[in-house]
Order: sequence, then C-alpha cells, then structure tokens
Amino acid sequence: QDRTSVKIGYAISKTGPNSGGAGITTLPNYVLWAKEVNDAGGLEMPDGKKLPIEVVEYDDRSSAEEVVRAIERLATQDKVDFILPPWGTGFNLAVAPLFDRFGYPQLAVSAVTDKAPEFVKRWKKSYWLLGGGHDYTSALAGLLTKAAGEGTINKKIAMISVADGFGIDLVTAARPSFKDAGFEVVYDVTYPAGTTDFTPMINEAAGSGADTFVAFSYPPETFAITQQAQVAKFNPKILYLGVGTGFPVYGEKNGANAEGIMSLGGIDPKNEANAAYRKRHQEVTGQAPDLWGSVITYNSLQMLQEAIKRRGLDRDAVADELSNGTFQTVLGEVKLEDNQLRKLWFGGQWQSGQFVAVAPVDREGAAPAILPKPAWK
Amino acid sequence: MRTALGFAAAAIVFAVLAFAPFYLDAYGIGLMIGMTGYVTLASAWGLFSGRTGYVSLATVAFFGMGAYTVAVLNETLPYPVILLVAGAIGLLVAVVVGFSTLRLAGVYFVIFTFGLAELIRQLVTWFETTVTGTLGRYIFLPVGPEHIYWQLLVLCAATLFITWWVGRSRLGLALRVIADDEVVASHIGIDIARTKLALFSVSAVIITLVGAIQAPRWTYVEPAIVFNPTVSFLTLIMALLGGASRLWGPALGAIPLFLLFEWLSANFPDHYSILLGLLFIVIVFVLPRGVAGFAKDLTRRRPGGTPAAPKLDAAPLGTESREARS
Amino acid sequence: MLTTTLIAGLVLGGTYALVAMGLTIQYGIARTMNLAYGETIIAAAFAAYLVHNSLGISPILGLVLIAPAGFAFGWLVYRLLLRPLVRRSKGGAALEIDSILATFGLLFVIQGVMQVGFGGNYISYSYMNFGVDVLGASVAANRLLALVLALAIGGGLYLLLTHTRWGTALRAVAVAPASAPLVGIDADRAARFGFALGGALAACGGVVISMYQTFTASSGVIFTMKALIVVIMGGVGNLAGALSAGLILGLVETFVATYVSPGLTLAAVYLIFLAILLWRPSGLFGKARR
Amino acid sequence: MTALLSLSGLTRRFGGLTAVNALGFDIGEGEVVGLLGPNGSGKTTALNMISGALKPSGGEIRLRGEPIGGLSAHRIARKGVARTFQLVRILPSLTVAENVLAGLAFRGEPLWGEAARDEADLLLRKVGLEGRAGEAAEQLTYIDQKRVELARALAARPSLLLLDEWLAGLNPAELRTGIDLVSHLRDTGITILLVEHVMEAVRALCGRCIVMNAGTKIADGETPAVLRDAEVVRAYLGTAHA
Amino acid sequence: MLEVRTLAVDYGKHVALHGVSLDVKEGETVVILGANGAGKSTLLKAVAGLVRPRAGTSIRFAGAEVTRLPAHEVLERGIALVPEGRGVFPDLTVAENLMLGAYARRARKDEAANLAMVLDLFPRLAERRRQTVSTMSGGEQQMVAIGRALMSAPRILMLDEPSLGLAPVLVGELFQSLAKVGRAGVSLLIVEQNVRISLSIADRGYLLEAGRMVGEGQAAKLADDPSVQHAFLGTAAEA
Ligand SMILES: Nc1ncnc2c1ncn2[C@@H]1O[C@H](COP(=O)(O)OP(=O)(O)OP(=O)(O)O)[C@@H](O)[C@H]1O
Ligand SMILES: Nc1ncnc2c1ncn2[C@@H]1O[C@H](COP(=O)(O)OP(=O)(O)OP(=O)(O)O)[C@@H](O)[C@H]1O
Ligand SMILES: [Mg+2]
Ligand SMILES: [Mg+2]
Repeated sequence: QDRTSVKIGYAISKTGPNSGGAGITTLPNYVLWAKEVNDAGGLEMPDGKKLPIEVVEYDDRSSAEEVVRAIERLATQDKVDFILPPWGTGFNLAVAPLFDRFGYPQLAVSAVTDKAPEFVKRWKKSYWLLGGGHDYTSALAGLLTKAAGEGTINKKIAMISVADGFGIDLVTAARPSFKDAGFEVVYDVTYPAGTTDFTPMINEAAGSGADTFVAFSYPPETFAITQQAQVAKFNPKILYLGVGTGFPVYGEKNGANAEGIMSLGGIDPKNEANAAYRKRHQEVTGQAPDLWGSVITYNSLQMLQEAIKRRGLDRDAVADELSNGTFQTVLGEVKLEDNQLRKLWFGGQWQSGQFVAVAPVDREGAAPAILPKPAWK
Repeated sequence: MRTALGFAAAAIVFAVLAFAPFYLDAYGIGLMIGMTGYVTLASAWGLFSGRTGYVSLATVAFFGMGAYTVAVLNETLPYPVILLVAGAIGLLVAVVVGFSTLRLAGVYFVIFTFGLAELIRQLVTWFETTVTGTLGRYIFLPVGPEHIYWQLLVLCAATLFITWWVGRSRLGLALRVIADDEVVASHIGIDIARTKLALFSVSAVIITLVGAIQAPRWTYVEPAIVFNPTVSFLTLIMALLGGASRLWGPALGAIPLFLLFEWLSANFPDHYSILLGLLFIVIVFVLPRGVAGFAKDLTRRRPGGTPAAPKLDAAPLGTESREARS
Repeated sequence: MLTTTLIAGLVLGGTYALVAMGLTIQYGIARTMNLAYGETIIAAAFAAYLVHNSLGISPILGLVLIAPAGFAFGWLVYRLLLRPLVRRSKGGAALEIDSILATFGLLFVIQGVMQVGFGGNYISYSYMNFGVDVLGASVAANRLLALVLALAIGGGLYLLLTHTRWGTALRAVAVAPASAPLVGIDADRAARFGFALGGALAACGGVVISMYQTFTASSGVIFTMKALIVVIMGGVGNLAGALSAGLILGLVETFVATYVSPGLTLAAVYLIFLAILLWRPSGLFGKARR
Repeated sequence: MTALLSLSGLTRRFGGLTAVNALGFDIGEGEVVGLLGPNGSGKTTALNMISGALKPSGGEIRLRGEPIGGLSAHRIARKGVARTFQLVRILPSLTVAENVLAGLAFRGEPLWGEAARDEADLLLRKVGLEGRAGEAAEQLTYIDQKRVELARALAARPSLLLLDEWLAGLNPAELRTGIDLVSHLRDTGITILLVEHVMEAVRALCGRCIVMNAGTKIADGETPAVLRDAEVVRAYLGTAHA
Repeated sequence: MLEVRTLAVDYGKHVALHGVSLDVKEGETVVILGANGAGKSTLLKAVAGLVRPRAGTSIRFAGAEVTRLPAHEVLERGIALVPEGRGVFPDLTVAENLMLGAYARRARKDEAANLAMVLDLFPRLAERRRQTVSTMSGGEQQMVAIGRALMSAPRILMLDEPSLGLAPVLVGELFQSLAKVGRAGVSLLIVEQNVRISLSIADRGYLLEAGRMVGEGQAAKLADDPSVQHAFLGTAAEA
C-alpha cells in the first residue's frame, strides 16, 4: 500500500508525580529520536524507502487507568504502527497485557524487575532492558567484597529504601546479595515516598558503625540525603544512593562533593557513540541525558529502528528480530538474551565530574572505583 | 406516571449501553469503563456528600481498598467471592470511619477524610513492605474489559436506583434536614448518627466495589497507583459540577468532564493543564449552579430541588447564634 | 540523642508551619479554600531558583522581590477570580463550592504554565546548606531559617491579629463578613488583603523551601495537602495553631523515624492528625463548638 | 397522679459559670406554665436540657416519671417533646410544606406520603400559612418563619411543647393573634412551657409562672401573685410594670 | 439631617418598598410603625447601604448624597444600624465586639467615653468582657449589638426592634438610655413593635404599610390616632 508515514505512538506522564522521572529518562529520548529520524528523511524500510515518523502523543497524567486507556486508543483508534512504552515499572506492567493483546512489541526500559523472565514467558513480545534489582545489588556486593578484601571498609552496611515498587525490589534483592557476600546489614529501614527529612535515618546510620551507606531512593530524596549528610558531617566510606545520582544536575549541583558517590547505572566515558549521543541530546532537547536509563532508552529506539529496517512494519517480524537480532547502538553491540538486556552497567560513581561505570567490576570498560569516598569539602 | 416513564427511559438507556461492547473497539470500551466508573463514583459520592453537605475526600480510600482486596485475593478466591469480601471490607471500614467522624463538621470533615485516605495508604504500604515484603501485586484474572464494563454498568444502575429511592424516601428528607440544620434535625426526632452512618456506608460500599471491579484492568497494583488522591478530587469535582444533590447531577458532571479530560489530553498533551484550568474557571462563572441546575433551568423550575451546599462552614451546633437572617 | 531528635523535629516542623501559615490566613480571613496554594509556593520556588541561578542573586535578597510579588499575585487572584464569586454568592454557601472549583482550575493553570516554562523535571539547588550547631545537634542553616521565619511570622502576625484593632477587624470579617460593614469595615478589602497576605507568606515559604527541597512543576499539590493538614489540625485561621501543629507534626515524624520506624512516619503524622481532630473537632486552637 | 414533666436539682455549668442551678419544678398535664427571668438567667439553658440539646451537669428530668435527662435530642423528641427556638431555626433550603413534613416524618409514630401532605396542609392552616406551602421557607418574613417553626413543632403531636420567646417581635395586633393561637393549643390539651418576656402574653396565657434569676428559681405560683412578688419585680419586671 | 426620597427596593420580583420618603432632623427621635412584612427592616437596611435601592431613590445625610455608598462608608458618615438578628461577631469576645464598634475613624476619639457609657448601660457586658458572644443568651447578645452600635459614635442611630428578647426591666432601662442618647444630640430612627414605649420617647412617627408610607405625625398624636390601629390591623388581619 502507499503509505507516506509511520505512526509511532506513546503515552507518557507529562503531568503528575511521575512526570519528574518520565521527563528526564524517557520523553526527551522519544523526542530526540523522532527528530533525528525525520531529519534523516525518515525510517528506512527493507526496500530502502524512507518514511517519516508521525508521532501520536498522549499524557497519561500519572494515572494507571489513563495509561491503559491511552494504549487502547493508540492501538484501536489511531492504529499506530508501533507503541513506545510508558515510564515506570508499574505502568509498564499495567500496559503489558494490552501490548500483548494488540500484538505490539513492548521495549520496556524504565522498569527494574527481577521477574522479567516470567514476564517474557507470559508476554512473548515484551522486552526488559534495565535489568532486575538483583543485578544491581549483586554488582554492588561484588564491589563491596573487593573493597572489604582490600581492607578499605568493614563488613557492615546501613541501608534505607523508599517504600514503593522500586525500593522494595532492590532492597529485597540486596539482602541476600549482601548476606551471600558476607556482609551484615546493621540498619535496614524503609521510608515512605515523599519523605523530606532524613536527619533521623542519617543519625542512626552514623551511629550504626557501618562503613557503607546504601539508599535505594528517588531523586528528591537522593538530593536531600546528599545535602543532609553533608550538614550532619556524615561521611561513610561508601555512599551509594538511588535514582537521581545519575542526573547531570546532581553532578553540577554537588560539584566536588559528588566525588566518590555511587549509584545505579553509569557510562563508559570512552564509548564514543555514547558521547556523541549525549551531545546531540543536549543540543536537541536542551538538557543533558541522565547517566543511567537515558542511553538505554535511546538504545531501545535504535534497536526498533534497525529491526524495522531489516523486517519492515510487520510487528511480528520486528518482534522476532528484536528477540534474535544483533544490533549496533549507542551501547555498542547489543543482543538480547531471552528478551532481556543483560550487558548493562549496574553501578556507577562520580569521578572528577563524570558519572563513570564501575560495576560489574569484571566488565571491560569499568573504571576502578575510588574508595573510600573522599571527605566532604 | 412520570416515574414510570422515567423508569422506562432509564431502562432503555441502560439496555442500549449494555450492547456497547458489541459495536465499540477496545478504546471505546475503555472509554465507557472509565466513564461508567466515574459516573458511579460521583453518584455514590453525591449520595452521601451531596445530600448531607459533608464533603468527603475518602473516596480513594475505599476505591483503593477495593482494588487492593482483589490484588491480594485474586489467586486464592473465586472472583465473585472476592467482590463480596471487598464490599464487606468497605462496609466495615465505613462504619468505623463513619462513627469516628460524627463530631466533625465542615472543612474539618473534609480534611479528616483526606488524612484518612492517606493513612490507609501509608498503612497498606507499611504492611506490604515490612510484613509481607512485597509491595506490588499482580492481578492475572481472566476478566475482560467488556466484563468489567458490564459489572460497572450494573453497579451504576443500582447506584442511581438507590439514589432515586433515597431521594423520595423519608431518609432523603432526613438528609436534607441534616444538611440544613443538625440541631433542628435532632429536635424533630432524626437520629443523625444512624442516618449519616447508613448513607455513608452505602456510598462507601459502592465506591469500594468500583475499585474492585476496575482492578483487573491494571495487572499490577501498588498503593501509589490505587490510592492516587486524584480519584477523590475528580469524583468531588465531577459531582459538584453536575450538582451533587440531584439524581442525575453527578452523572451530568462526570460524563462531559470525563470526555473533556480525554479530548484535552489527546489533542493538547502539552497545554492540557492550562486549558483544563481555564475551562474550569469558565464553567464556574458560566454555570453557577452546576450542570444539573442549568439543565433544570432550561426545562422548568420546581421548588424543592435546591442543592444542599457543602457545609464547609457549618453553623455551630448547639449554640443559639445565627447570623443576620435574610 | 534525645535533644538531637528534638531539635531535628522542631526544625522540620518549622518548614511545615511556614508552609501552612499563608493558607491559614487565606482560609481564615478570605474564607476561600485555595486549592492553588501549593502552586503559589512552587512558583515562588521557581522564581527563587531563577534569581539564584540566572541572576546570581541570593534567595534571601530574592525574598524582597518575591514576597511582594506573592502579595500582588494573591491580590489579583482575589480581585479577578474570587471577588466576582463572593459577590454572586451574596454570603450564601454556594461560595464554598465555587471557590473550590475555581481555585482547582487555577491550580491547573499555574501548574500548566510552569510545566510549559520549566518542563517536568526535578529542580534543585542549594543555598545556605551548612551545618549550624544548636545544642550539640548539627542543623542545616537553610532549614533553621525556615523555622526562624515561621516563628517570627507566625508569632508576629498572631500578636497583630489578636491584639490590634486592625487584626481583630480581619478576624471579624472571617467570622461574619455580612456584619463587618455594620461597624465600618470594608469586608471586601479585608478579605482581599488577607488573601494577598497569604500569597506573600506562600511566596516566602516557597523561596526558603527551594533552598533545600527538590521540586517539580507538579509538586504543588503535596504542599497544599500538607498545609491543609497543618491548618486544620491547628484550627482554621489560627496562626498559633498552625505554628504548633506544624511543630508537633515535625516532632512526631522525627521521633517515629528515630524510635519506631521511618516507614511509619507519615502514617504516624496522619494518625496524630486524626486523633487530634477526634479529640478536638475544631483543631487544637479552634473555637470549641458546643 | 405524676406530673408530665418534673425537674429536680437540674444544674448546668459552663466553665466557671453556673447557668442553671439546682432547678426544680413539676408541670402537670395540660398546664401552661410561664418560665420568666432576666436575660441570661438560664431559661434557654433549662429548655435546652429538657429538649436534649444540652446535657445536664447534674439533676434529673422526668417525663411522665421516666428519666430523660441526658438522652439525645432525637430520643426525647420521639417521646413527644417539641420545641421552638429563641432565634428561629427554619430549614432554609426546604419549602414551607417540607418544613412541616419533616416534623411529621420522624416523630414517634411517623407520618409519610399522602396522609402527611394533608396533615401538613392542616397544620399550616392552623398557624395561618394556608396557601404558602410551596414557598421557600427562607424567603418568609420573620413572623412567618416563626409560624413555620410552630407548625413543625406541632407536627410532632407533642405532649409537651417548649416555646422559647415565640411571641417576641410581634406587634400588638399580631400578638393578639399569636396569643389566640397558643391559647387554642392550650385548649386542645397540649402542655406548654413558655419562655417569654412579653408580659401581656404571659398574663393572658399562663395560669402559673416560674421565675428564675441567675440560674435559680426565685418564684413559682399563680401568675398574678408571682408578678406582684417584690423580688420578681425588682429583678425582672422593673417598677414600670408593677 | 437624614432625607429619604422615593426609596424603592425589590427582592427579585417582590417589591418591598414602593418609593417611600422620610425625614429625620438633627437630634430628633423618629419611630417607624408597621405590620409584619411592611418593609420596615428593608428601609433601615437601605439607608445603611446593606441593600441596593432602585434607581430614582435619593438618600441624603447631612446634606450629602449617600444613596449608593458602600455600607462601611455609610457608617463612617455617622449612620449606625442595629439590625434585626443583631449582626454581632459570634466568635469574638464581648470586648472585641465593642472594640470593633469603634472601628470607624470618627469613633476613635471618644472610644473610652463611649465604652464607659455602654458598660454603664449594660453592666452585664462589663461582667462578661471575655465571653465569646456566641455563647451568650439571646438578650445578652442584643446588648452587645446595641452597645457596639453606640461605640461608633453615631450621629444617627437606627435600631431594628431593639427590645426584642430583652427582659421587661431592661426594656425600660434601654429606652430611658436611648432617650438620654437622643438628648445628647444623636438622632434616632427606631423600628419597634412595642409601640407604647417607643412612642413615649419619640418626637415623630411614620406609618408604613405594604411598602408605602400611609401616615406621619407627632408621636403624642399618633399614640391615640385610630389610623395607628389601622396600620397594625392592616395586613396582619387575616393571619
Ligand atoms: N455555651 C455557653 N458557654 C458559656 N456560657 C454560656 C453558654 N450558653 C449559655 N451561657 C451563659 O449562661 C447564661 C444563661 O443563658 P441562657 O441562654 O439560658 O439565658 P436566658 O435566660 O435564656 O436569657 P435570655 O432571656 O436573654 O434569652 C448566660 O449568662 C449565658 O451567657
Ligand atoms: N432577602 C429577601 N428576599 C426576598 N424577599 C424578602 C427578603 N427580605 C425581605 N423580603 C420581603 O420583603 C418584605 C419586607 O420585609 P421587611 O423585612 O422589610 O419587613 P418588616 O417590616 O421589617 O417585617 P417584620 O416586622 O417581620 O420584621 C416582606 O414581604 C419580605 O417577605
Ligand atoms: Mg434565652
Ligand atoms: Mg423587620
């Protein structure tokens, strides 16, 4: 048939509590990718023809009911060719049955879950690209084991986590990871999302005698903990914080004080493709990408683009290609294992103004971690 | 005669609506689910709050409990039983809450109910994280969207019927008296506590059921998703906008507002908020007595339909003070 | 340990109290439940952020600019949005519904404007983020400032409202606007002033909070709700009430986090709030009905 | 023969103020008794305790020998005690007829439906509001609102009617109709406790008077005698009335 | 001093006053008599600026037009009203209510003297300065309302049924005090159902019936005029 464009649709939290996360990791990459593809003449088809992308965008207003309906709308009203996933673990799960029912591949990025293998079984066309909690915590445990072996830190950990899906997933993975690595978790509490004052927890952690402080936190809390730790002169040898640490603004804001702080994600600064991507991102969207999920999101779009190029607009074929093909993306060479991305950076650290990948320690390109974390300036 | 005609018309409308899944696509059904859900929520809200003037923000507490009950029990009990359990839990909580709020009036009641919803959310979260160690729960129930829709439609019809029945019963008059002046109400023999409690419970059970019925649509449920306070606010706004104390008022507020939200977020994803806000303000200025009031003005005026205004500043109970008459 | 917790709690409570003061004034005097209150706070926070990051002016100096702007904004909102509704309702209860709906609309408008202007991202900068030693506890200077401001504004305005004719007149408008003209009070002006004053206080709160709290264009609602809790717990329109309620909530949160479990802090906050209302249905300092 | 209403040692304190202090009296079936006293002497407070609007701090209230002190207002109302309020309390958003229907619908033996509507019409005629049934109660004049309130109280078919300054604010002509209305009620056998400052009404209606001052009973007896009592004159009537 | 000309007021469709005229001279005490619903309260409220009269109305006070002034400015000119239903501030204390009575600039100068006068007139208020007005008895609240109006140092004091709910002994005292206030040069415009006592302190009276002035005359004459009887029997007869 004579098509003149490819319709790509997505529903994203532009407003409401999720908009902060979606606005940094997901939406800018969708915008960037669509612009780049269209500037280059459009999506390339197997026959070499290029078709521009026509974007259909909805705001899910951070509501589960809205995101479900928006996907239904994209599939049955707008009849888009592909649907990009929403932001957040819960929302990706909420829409997974719909992607499945309507036959759309779902390249879920901003969803950290250990249940990915089960989900892949249930929804054959779902892809999980950000790993599971266990990946991150065992990478961290590996790093800690190394440090303890070198005598840098003791074997005690103080740990706090936010009481929502993300925090729980990570903390439940962390407990066995740390235990297996021979660490003792001496302080282990959960706080409600929206907590602004961490003084009591910091005081307890400081008094616990642990050299390592881990917080599976969200951005506002990550920022708050960093500030309040400085005020309280709480300077653990290892400071590992959650989402938000990998935001460029975190580095800018904390300057020299960011040095040595660790978190999920990270990038290999020597990866040129990534560096070029970061530059384009800054230019087009006016903001720098975060240093964890952003590049993976962009990578997922490149995979989709490439799969379309190879197999056309047939969604089943594209799904098959995504499952089995090998792709060259900003991450380098990517091949999914059981619909999951396994080659990821699970731990990063701020080192002289850059959030570099430090874990898994044995992966090529990993920078050596700076331990212990330097004292607050 | 009028009543019979009204019933016939309503029956026809609901019959037509029941066939909707056969000629609508998935999105259409989704839309109908959302709309029916909010019509039911707003009507159930109006049943208590619209009639007594006690503005409740606890809607999402019951809605969320309904959804959570399904999430917790979906692998252990048959679906109809889960709904019963959800209803029972809603009733139980409603009675406890109803009892504790009897002394509160006006804005104190409003914020109390808001605090209550948040408390329940926090407790559920805490329980799940520290006691069961799981926060998110999965719902893999073989309940399709059209089944959800039909269930909601039945619930909606039931809610409207109850509202109609209450409106013409002694209970309805009692509520209007309470809304006007509780001191007088008690002095003419109305048991305020029982009346309020009864209505609050009915309304809460309906709301709980809406949450329970809708839950299978989300697959994954966590407190942040099902206890989203927006639900309370939207319900309240829809009911107030339509005219909370009238039979069709909440529906007349919910349907256009729901469609408006949908249309705005689809066509103006970037300026959704601004346009929505401006529209709200315009509506307040143009339709001072709600959509239902406006509709009534268009047709005819009949005494006795004046809406009970929320008692945010209820006259002090038991004191003899009243402001200048007129 | 105990004093540290106590001080941490008070300082946290200072933030809560500061945020709630403007709202209690607005609700107490102008009798409108301003659902867009939190948006005013966030707007001021954005302003402080801009002033700090683009112009390099310290937020404290920025206060001199932003607080009057908040006042002017409140004045305009009352004048353009609320006064027509007040007039229309002629003292009837319709005003309550109308003002909820109208300010709900305003909430979306302000939020949308900020969304378009600043995007949905987290905004964060820090100012005065150094420790100050208070009785052996290290307290962030910016948070301490919030407490001090809350105490000064709260205490000062409380004295003004209860001990001057002008303040009594404002309270009179609050309790019986229809009777105010009988003694020569311009009820409309008083209400407008009260609303504007609330706007100025919200702006102060926003500026101070922006120094240590991360925010986004959509965080306003959280502040509105927190403020409402504090206002209601203290008793509507009562500054001393807002101040004590804020401090109590801060203490509860800190003590529960320290001695019980951080996971229960918010639950405890709401529990205390509900318990206090059950004990005193009109808030801590509210006029006892009955 | 037990009294219809009997109070003994009835006391109510507000903080440090004892508004009603060990008040005691009996009212027999069919009596019309005036309760008089200077402003703030505790009359309304006493009425409030009898009707259940306030809980007594001490003492007893018996209706036909059965203790009712401290019961909630709706219970007492259902036992046949109806009242009007010093400042009228109509139900402003209801129509005149609905105001009266409300009185019928929740009494001990409730009346509802067609019969209630007829009864409401009858009551409205009785208080001089025929043909006004459909009007919004809020828009009536003060006096007419008082009539609505009385009709509502009568709807309860009370055995004891408490009138709190129901005749205040009437001009002489209206006062005469008002007095006729109440005396008609008296003739139908309703027991009435009447708080009133209008002496003309008290003289015309009450066989017996109780006078309070500062919360305590200072006089109780046949009206003419009580109104001549020196202490009553000094505390309440003033020399002009003596 | 107060000249009301063709004052007309309607409440929606219902016309409450059909163009009434009335004068109150400096230091004069005038009563308005009329049946229930005649429009007496409406008249006072219109003068006080609390209800908007229709076009064609003229209300002049001390030579200046006050017809469309907002109520708080009317008070500032020296026109005070004690409305029926009292209009006190229920949640404030007695002292605060009285203090606000002197809110008008013109009243500040003599505040202390006026307060002493009010407390002298109503000793109960002196005893209960700290009591919240909403908890007071009906009559006590009436005292607050009158006292508060006196605090505004009015040049003309309008009272709508001031004796309502007051014990007989107080009614007597109140009217004696009002007479005293009148002798001190304050004009009084009184609506009162207690015809005998109000006429006893009045110079002149008006008869209002169904929104129209139907008579006017010296108080003493009115007291035994049959038309006075008529005015009262007028609309109320059927009730
Ligand atoms: N809730 C309350 N708190 C404090 N004092 C109160 C309260 N209610 C009444 N009082 C006081 O109790 C006393 C008795 O009041 P009550 O209303 O019974 O008087 P009353 O005899 O009806 O007077 P009136 O003739 O003026 O209506 C008054 O002095 C009043 O101020
Ligand atoms: N707010 C209102 N809305 C509609 N009609 C009103 C309103 N206020 C007064 N009226 C009508 O206006 C007319 C005059 O009322 P007004 O209160 O002035 O009478 P009044 O002479 O003071 O009577 P009363 O002796 O009962 O106090 C009455 O018929 C009344 O029903
Ligand atoms: Mg009384
Ligand atoms: Mg009148």
